[in-house]
Amino acid sequence: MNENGIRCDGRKIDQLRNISLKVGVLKNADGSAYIEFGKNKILAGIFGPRDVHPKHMADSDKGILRCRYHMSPFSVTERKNPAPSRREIEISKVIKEALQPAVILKDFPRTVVDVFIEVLQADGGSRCAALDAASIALADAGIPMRDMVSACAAGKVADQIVLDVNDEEDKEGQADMPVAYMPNLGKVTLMQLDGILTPSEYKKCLETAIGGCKQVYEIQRKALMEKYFENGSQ
Amino acid sequence: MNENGIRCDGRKIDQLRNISLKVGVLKNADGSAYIEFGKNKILAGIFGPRDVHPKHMADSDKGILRCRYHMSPFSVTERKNPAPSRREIEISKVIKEALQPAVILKDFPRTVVDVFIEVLQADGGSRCAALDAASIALADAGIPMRDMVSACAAGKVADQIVLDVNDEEDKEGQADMPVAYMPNLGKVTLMQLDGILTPSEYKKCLETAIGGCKQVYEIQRKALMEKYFENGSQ
Amino acid sequence: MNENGIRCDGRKIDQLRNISLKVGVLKNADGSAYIEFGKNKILAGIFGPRDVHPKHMADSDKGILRCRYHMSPFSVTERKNPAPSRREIEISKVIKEALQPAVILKDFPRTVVDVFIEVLQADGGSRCAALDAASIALADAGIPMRDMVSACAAGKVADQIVLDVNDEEDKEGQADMPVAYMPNLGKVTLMQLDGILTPSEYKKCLETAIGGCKQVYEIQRKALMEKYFENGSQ
Amino acid sequence: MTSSVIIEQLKRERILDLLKEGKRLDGRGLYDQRTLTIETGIIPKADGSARARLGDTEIVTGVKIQPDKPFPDLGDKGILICTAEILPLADPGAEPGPPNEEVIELARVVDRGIRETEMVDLKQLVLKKDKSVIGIFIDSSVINTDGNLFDTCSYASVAALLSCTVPKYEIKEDVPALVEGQRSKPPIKTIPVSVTMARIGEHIVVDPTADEEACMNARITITTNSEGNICAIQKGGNDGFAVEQLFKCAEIAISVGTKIRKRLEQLM
Amino acid sequence: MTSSVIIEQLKRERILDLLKEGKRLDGRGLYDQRTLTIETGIIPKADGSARARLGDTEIVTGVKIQPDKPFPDLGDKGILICTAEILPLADPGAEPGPPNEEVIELARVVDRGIRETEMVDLKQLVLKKDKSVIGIFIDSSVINTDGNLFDTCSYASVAALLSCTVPKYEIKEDVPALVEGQRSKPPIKTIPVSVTMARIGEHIVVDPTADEEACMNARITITTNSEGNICAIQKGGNDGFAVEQLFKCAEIAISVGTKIRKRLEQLM
Amino acid sequence: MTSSVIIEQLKRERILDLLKEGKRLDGRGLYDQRTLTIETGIIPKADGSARARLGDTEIVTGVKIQPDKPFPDLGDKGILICTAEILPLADPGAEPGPPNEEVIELARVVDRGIRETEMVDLKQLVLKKDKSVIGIFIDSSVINTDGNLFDTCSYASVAALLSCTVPKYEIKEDVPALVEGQRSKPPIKTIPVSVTMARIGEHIVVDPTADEEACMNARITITTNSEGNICAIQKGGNDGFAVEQLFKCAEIAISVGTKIRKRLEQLM
Repeated sequence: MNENGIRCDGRKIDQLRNISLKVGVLKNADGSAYIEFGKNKILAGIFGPRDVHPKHMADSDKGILRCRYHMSPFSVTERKNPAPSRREIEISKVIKEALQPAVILKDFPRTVVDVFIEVLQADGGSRCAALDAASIALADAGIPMRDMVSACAAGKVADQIVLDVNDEEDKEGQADMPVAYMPNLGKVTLMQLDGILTPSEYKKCLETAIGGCKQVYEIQRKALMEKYFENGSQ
Repeated sequence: MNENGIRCDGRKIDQLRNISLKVGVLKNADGSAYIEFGKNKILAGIFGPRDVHPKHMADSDKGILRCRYHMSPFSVTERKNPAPSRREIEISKVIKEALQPAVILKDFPRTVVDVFIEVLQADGGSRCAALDAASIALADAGIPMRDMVSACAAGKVADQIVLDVNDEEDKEGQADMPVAYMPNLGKVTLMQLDGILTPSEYKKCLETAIGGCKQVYEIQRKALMEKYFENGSQ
Repeated sequence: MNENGIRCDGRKIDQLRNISLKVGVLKNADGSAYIEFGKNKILAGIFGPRDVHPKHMADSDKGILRCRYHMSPFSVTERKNPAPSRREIEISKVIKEALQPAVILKDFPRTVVDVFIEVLQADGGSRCAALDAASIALADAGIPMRDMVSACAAGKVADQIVLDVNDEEDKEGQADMPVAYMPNLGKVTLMQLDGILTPSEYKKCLETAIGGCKQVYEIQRKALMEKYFENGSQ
Repeated sequence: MTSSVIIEQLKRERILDLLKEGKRLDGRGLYDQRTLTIETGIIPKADGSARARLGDTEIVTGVKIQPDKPFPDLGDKGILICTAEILPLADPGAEPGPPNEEVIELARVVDRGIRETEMVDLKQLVLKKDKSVIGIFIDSSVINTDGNLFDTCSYASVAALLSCTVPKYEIKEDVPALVEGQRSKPPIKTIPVSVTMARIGEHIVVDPTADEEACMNARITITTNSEGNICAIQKGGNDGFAVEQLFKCAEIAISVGTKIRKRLEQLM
Repeated sequence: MTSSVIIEQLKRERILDLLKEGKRLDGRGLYDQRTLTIETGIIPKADGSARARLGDTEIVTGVKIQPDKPFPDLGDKGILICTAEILPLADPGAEPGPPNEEVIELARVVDRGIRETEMVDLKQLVLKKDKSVIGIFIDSSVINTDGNLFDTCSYASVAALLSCTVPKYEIKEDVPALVEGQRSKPPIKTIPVSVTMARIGEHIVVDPTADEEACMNARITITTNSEGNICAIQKGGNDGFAVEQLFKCAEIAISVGTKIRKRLEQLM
Repeated sequence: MTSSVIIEQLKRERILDLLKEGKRLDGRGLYDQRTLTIETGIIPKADGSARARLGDTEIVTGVKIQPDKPFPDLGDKGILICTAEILPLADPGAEPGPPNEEVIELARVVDRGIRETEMVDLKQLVLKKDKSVIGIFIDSSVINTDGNLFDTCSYASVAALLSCTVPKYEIKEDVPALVEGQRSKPPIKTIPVSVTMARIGEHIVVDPTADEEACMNARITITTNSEGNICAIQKGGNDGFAVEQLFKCAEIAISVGTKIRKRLEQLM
């Protein structure tokens, strides 16, 4: 970061990377979205509510949510083995738990809603970008929702709290805190931290991330509007 | 190949390797056969029609066919890992599809016919030899059939189209085309090609392979006759 | 072994290592025991009779017994891969078969009794020590039993038949024979041998091992008494 | 469920009825492919990449190039490996997990098309004989399925390969070391083109859709090289072909292949 | 089955009723942990070991130290790997087999707590740069479950690490060789302490039991280092937290962590 | 289904009734084996091979010999590994896939019989201490099952090993290189013979068939070496043996083993 607070990719400390978000990009999925978030390129596809296989996983009281976060072998610098890594399994779990508070599945007992995420190219903050796409893909699939889930990371780079850490910053960064947020309900549904923050930095970092989530939310809304109102049926 | 068209193992260009075929060699299987085709030594055993496990694979309209082509660890020069390779899984699939048109399973809903093939020693053309054994093992098991399936490869070696490429020829060979054929119905049920052929060579190669299949068919018939008529019940 | 028949750890040839055995050590399990047998430190936990999953394993005539013998990664000198090895799978099987004659499961059709054994630290004779703990854990779980199963190894070290071979002796030892015994019914329910014994050594070794089993049986009885009578309900 | 079975049945009858008149459900002629679009360079972090769309079938392929050990007995050749995955978001029937037999067949047929035509001169990819070679990994992710994965995957893979650049490695102290900033084109010798045909009744149709595959009798994929020779074949499906049909399929594969090859040549 | 469901339901209502009065089922205050006992050296064959009990949750951790190859691009650092297994004897619902997503999360959160605080100076564990380093394997076996596996596993792992000794290795003929009888303390820089809290209704409780976890809305684990800074966080559970709750949780984690750290410091 | 259960039940009663008269269903005496046939050299591509038939149980074993790295701490010994697979064509109950506990036990018992008798002098199979040794892989494929897989598999494995020849390797530039045309006999020190007995009621029978195994109480496999000593034992089955029965079994194993050993010696 230079003396004017300009970061290695030219952004200000509270500036998001470029985000491009498109809804309804997959023909076969019940809902889908494609996001480019910095250099992240991520697809999300939704199937469901549909029958659960294997059946013993079904819940007779409500629908269940499943999530797979997966990286294509060519998505990172060194070719990635296609089998799911422990990191991918953990991220699948925290993404599922971040989306769960937003979806309303009580009217769909014995069914599953499957969230499939494919990272075609990975950059810093891929789990947040994946969540942003998955959340509007769920809306695109017509799944009843309490709120959108908007996600963005903040972190500490060169002793400053900055919004939306990219890959290059992350390597030499001091902390990275991915956050997912339901903007209308005001709830944090994903939070992780790697790195070292003082208590006051922790507060600032969380507030910065939530500020980013609110910006992302506007982009998500716009993408949905584009599909459903400007090019769409109404 | 020398100037008289004699190949490295002494055969003429349209000559099959030695084939020895025996029906009903396994006590526990419902049908079985053992083939020696050149240096190939292959067992085929049939179970079924029998209940399908897991049950969700069953078809309520007709019986299904399954096939496993497997090589013993000692069957090839370098010891083979006993777990099925991608090559074995692909060959299992094309063999199943080559046998499928010949079997009549509509009267056996919810059942499976299992074709298990074990390559004890592998030489060139092992998938064809396996098919030849599997086909008469199906007949031995009393599975209703429209036709026999007879298989044989042709290929291009030293710029000539030759029948039934062996391992040694395959290594320096220019093309190998395994073919399976239903001799009475006149249908090709398996065809693959590795290597380069001009359009006219392609035609000649296919015709040569079918010629070989017809020779194999006579051997299959004889083997069945031997079991069921000469040593048999009539 | 020195000239007075004293072994490397100070024991006489017919002397067991120190054994400490405690019943009912796990809160969640239906029955449990912890054994220290020489340097072996082993936990056994029982669940059941309970429903069988997967269901197709259930027996409609009687309850079934399952057993898992597993070693923690830190239990041996070189870190052990946590996935079950072929050795662990075999030991699980022989332990199950050693316990089976002692348990009476005919009144619990369609259920399973699960025996889970964890070796926290391994020394010579870990399968015998595991059996000793598993057997009283079954009793602790209230599973109806015909007899206790008591286990102990004997072996040949420095040309002598000795009781209860430890790890150090095993390395240079000439034979190791683990034995499990039902002391009241007088039946050997586990016997294995690695190493070379003359026919007369074989007899002596088996008798020595059974003598050890009888000593172990007294320790097992005492441990049960301690839990159920001295500290217990009566 | 029942109503969807009935719809499937009606669709199948409609496809067969139309074929009798030489027509297809989507208006194509029997030997016409669907619209093909190919974009390259879509994954900048990969050494080469492409997205191919054939109708609604869509596949993204990335090429990764890195030093590797040669296969035993093939110490004078680089490594080339094709894999494929049908992403679970591509198809309601796809399941996450290890590849099933259909996906393995897909990857292996695409692999053979590239390998048997000798598209890449693997002998130019040796760093140190028997010890160290360049490995080319061609990984395909199926994004949406609507039939004919074979050709779509083949075109995406070939396009990714044609558009890739190869980083330079040198052996230093017995270990391959990257030479920064010296990338080159891969050693391409020919362009393989895969053409897949279905037999439905006695009709041969090129580039079957998922609906057509659901009612086809058998399938054949024929790959040709730049000289118009035939280099790889895979028959599939639960029925067979008459010999004359196989002769005809080869002609079609050569003729359709020539058109596609012109498209691919522009990517070099 | 039905009766156990009813009991569960009643227990949940009772937990919520008590929380309204600031009480918990086992008599603890909201921010109190259960009794913690830690024993070290319990597995003499391991290079370090500990058993931690937090209420009825009990975990045994063993540390194994042996030479290994460094990770690519991390040739100047030793290796540190945490694993966990919920033994099937620990819990009627645990199943033998490969770790499920919950166990993977457990191991990774414990791992990050140790890694992100830089508890162990991995740079001091290099035998030969890029070739050979010391690997520290921290394997945890859950013996009995009653909620809050995260903290119990973290304390057992940290205690095992603090009490371990590192064998000495030297490079001889390019291969690491053990130097007998020269063990040293590991290079410890700070002591991470994990504190897990559950949100039940709008109440935050520290160190939830299994009964409390069954009715919690969300969970958060915050790890602090010896300087009182925050080094690792993991939110879990199927609902969220208000921002103010997250601020409060950090304060609690620092304050509870200080007490635990004093216990752990005595093990060095 | 029901009728087959009834037949099984009747067969079991018949077996027990006959045993009371000292007879067996197939006419054998209690301590008689079924007819044993052994052919060697049946897989020319393997370094050694054999087919053993004991009644209707039939197993093919192939031996592959190739250079390998030694096991850690066993750098002065070659490698010897036995595996087994019950081919799915051998038995209607066999399933393709990774070996289950019965197959693992089978392979390990055969392995121990060969290893514990020290049949092969593994110290003669070292190419370069701690670096490179000869590995002997003894892989058995069960072709048809009718009880007593242990002995059949042991005889096939021992016969394949006795009839194998070992290719010569020399270390060249730190790597083992094949020396063409210089094969030798393996370093055989003794011939292990496995004898399996079943306890049915209070009767001991040698070489049980599948029908006998279905109604046996317990099983024991005793392997002896050329000196008539006992080298490996494995008890199996869901009941136990009286001590006197185990003494008797050892006598039988030695006496039956002597006869079989003469057959095997002719293969050297």
